[in-house]
Amino acid sequence: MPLSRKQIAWRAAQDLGDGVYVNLGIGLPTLVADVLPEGREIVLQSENGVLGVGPAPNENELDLDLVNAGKQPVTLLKGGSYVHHTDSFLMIRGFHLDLALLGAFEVAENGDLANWTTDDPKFPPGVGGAMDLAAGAKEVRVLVEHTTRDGSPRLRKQCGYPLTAMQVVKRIYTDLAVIDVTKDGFVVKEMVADIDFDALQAKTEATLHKAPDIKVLSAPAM
Amino acid sequence: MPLSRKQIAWRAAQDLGDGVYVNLGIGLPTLVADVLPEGREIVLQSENGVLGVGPAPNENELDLDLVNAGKQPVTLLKGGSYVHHTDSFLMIRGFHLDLALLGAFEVAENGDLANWTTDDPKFPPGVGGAMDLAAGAKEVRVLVEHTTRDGSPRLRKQCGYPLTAMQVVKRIYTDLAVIDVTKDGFVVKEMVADIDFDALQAKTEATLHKAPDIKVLSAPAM
Amino acid sequence: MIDKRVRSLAEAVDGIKDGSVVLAAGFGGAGSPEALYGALLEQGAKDLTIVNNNAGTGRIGLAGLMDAGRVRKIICSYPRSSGSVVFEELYRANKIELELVPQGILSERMRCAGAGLGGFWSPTGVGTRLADGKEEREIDGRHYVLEKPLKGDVALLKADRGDRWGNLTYNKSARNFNPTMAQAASLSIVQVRRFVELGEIDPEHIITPGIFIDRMVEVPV
Amino acid sequence: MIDKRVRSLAEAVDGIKDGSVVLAAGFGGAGSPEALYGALLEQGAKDLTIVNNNAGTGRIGLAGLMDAGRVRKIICSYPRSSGSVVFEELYRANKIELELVPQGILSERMRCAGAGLGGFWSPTGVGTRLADGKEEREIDGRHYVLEKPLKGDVALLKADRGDRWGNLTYNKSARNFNPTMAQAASLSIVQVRRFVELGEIDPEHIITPGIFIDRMVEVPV
Repeated sequence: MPLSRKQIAWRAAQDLGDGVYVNLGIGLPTLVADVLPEGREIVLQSENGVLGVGPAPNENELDLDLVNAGKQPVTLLKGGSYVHHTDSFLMIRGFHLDLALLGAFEVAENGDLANWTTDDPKFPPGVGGAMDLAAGAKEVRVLVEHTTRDGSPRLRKQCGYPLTAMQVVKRIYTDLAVIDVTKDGFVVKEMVADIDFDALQAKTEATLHKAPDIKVLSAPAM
Repeated sequence: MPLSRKQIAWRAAQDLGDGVYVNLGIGLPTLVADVLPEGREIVLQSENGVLGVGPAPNENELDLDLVNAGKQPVTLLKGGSYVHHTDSFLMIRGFHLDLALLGAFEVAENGDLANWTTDDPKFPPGVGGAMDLAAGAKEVRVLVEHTTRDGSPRLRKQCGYPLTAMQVVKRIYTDLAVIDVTKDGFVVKEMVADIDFDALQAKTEATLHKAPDIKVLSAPAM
Repeated sequence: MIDKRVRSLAEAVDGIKDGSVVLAAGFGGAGSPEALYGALLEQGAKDLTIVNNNAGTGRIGLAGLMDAGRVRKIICSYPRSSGSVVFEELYRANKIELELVPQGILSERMRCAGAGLGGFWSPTGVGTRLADGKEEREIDGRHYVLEKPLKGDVALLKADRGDRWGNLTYNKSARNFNPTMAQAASLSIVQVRRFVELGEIDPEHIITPGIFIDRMVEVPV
Repeated sequence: MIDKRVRSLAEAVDGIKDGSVVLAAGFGGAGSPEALYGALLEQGAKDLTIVNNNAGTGRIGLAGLMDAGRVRKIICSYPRSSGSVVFEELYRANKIELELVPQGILSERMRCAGAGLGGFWSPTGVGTRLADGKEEREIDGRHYVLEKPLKGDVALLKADRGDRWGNLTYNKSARNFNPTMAQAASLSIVQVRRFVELGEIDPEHIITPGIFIDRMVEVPV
């Protein structure tokens, strides 16, 4: 069974060590906030100047002056702090975040990332903080469904959509696999049990390499 | 009678309007703080991140964590604030200060300022905040004795000492005169009563022009 | 005596000229000076360039200014928020110009203007379409593009508390673009939830020192 | 659990390598981490580059490091403070290298490094000897010189209060270079007057968020 979106988020969350500073991109990565491992202090940063983002507020806690990058109301963890936008992006661009977990339209085997525009002529383009995050976090990982709704591969030899940043993605979490981006290309570290390697390759444009210690990708029901 | 150093400071202080933001350079300009006109709110900025510098502390107020750019203990006015060094120089460099009152070794008739080094081989050079202030305040005025101790003019055709900034000085307060720096050169706006214009010219290297409304420069005994 | 308080919204936005570059603070509703946007609509200035993270939502505030034909150009990072209907209509009809800037660069370019610098070398967007036409350079083995300062004629801001000197505090993430925009505009106008006495804000807690503020109006929302 | 507190000065400065660029905070005595300077002398690292506004006074602190022959180079704005006797001796004997940087540019260059930028165009020092050898360019009618980022291997800092996440406040003008140096070094070490419980500092009042801090030691002076 492919992982659900929440399970992809769960799998990515397992790799977050105690004490890491992380920015969660809009969309699929935002779900990571709901499945953080217990017993670890993980500090979520939001582009709009919140360091230490906590869970959604209950009715009594609701303050519309406290939102995340997706403009959803949030809370602040004990130990959290506020900075202005310029300082927030100093954190982001200056390699102060250990990790940016981002969504993607496509990732290329050299680590190129395309996640800001599909050039749909019906809509104006929007970039938000994606290019700053991709350029400035210590490490960039992507959460993405392995293929598009119509089955086209999102893990490609080269990105077809306009790039967000060149050669930045180091790890990809999909509904089918966990894949590292190495200088030799995509290396499959984990894959779900009910698909074989050739079938995974068929859903991927770029060549996949099998990690010597490849493991089964599984997640609890959620 | 030439003005005393304190009287030069007093004269410069008379031109500070209500509500101006001013940085006082080390040395002669620092004396301005002691002779500010009554009844005006004048906000003194200090390079080390103090906006709204107040008078020297009494014994009970003394806190060695609160000093000015000369590292003398000061106090903070009601309404004052603290910023870090980078923000302090953002204020200085970004044309947020109405005025910088600086000391000088020499000023040239085109407004060039030399106030950071005399190239004395016995001492290492030091620049401090002088170049930032000269480049970034809305207006730069200089407080300086008209000649050196041995009688050499400090108001020159060209500066002999290394420059701090080019073409920035707009007004000069000396012990003998108040002089504006215009596109036509030095224009004497005020001069002390007991010297004639030719004598003033003799103490000045660059040509002096007489303002049509030239006034007597005088200051109260202090 | 320094007193930057004015008594009405009309007085606050008085004199804003046609063709102004307006730095418009806020991120979503947080820190967004809606009352000043409304007052600017009343005031009538047109041919404006608006700098904001987004491009307005609904038909009021920034969207109201656009809907009334007052906005020639938007400089923003993300004009696609749900509800940006007015902008999308104008964009499709080629009736508004869009300059898309990465969010951190938008903020850094305003800081650059506020700090009196001529530009900076940025790693953001290198190798992407948003670097097209920008000068590129390798410095110590990394590639950068040249970004220019972005200065405002006017900044419209929202703060929590303010005293007559213009010292400000903000509430939580409503801080966002406000402190930087205050530094980057020739005329900085702020709507403040609550005026307080001079000295009531601990000097250690002031986020925007009054030197960056020109006019303040009390709007208790 | 995040806990950046260490129990001793020796632990705080452990591992600082020979040849390090050390960002040394403080302006005069205010905000100057004297205990860390002493600990660094004990620790023994040599061939250091020190970045500070001045060049030490007396024979302790930064001057003590210089006096013990540990400092190869000083990057500062004003090495001529009264009492900079050790530096002057070494300078006259050609035993120390001096890079003189205007005070605001010193700070801005560190911020530039902390912000991940490649450099900036500065109006400060144009046409002066301190612009010698720097690339110059006219932008929109004004002249600028190119300034490069100044990154530290280590920052030695002093704060007032700090919690186990590394969130800091400062006292009055002791803030000075501390927040920027914290952002510009790979390893930021702070001596804190008083450790407080997590949550005790109001999040609105935190000046340096913990993300910029690596190690903290309590020194109640």
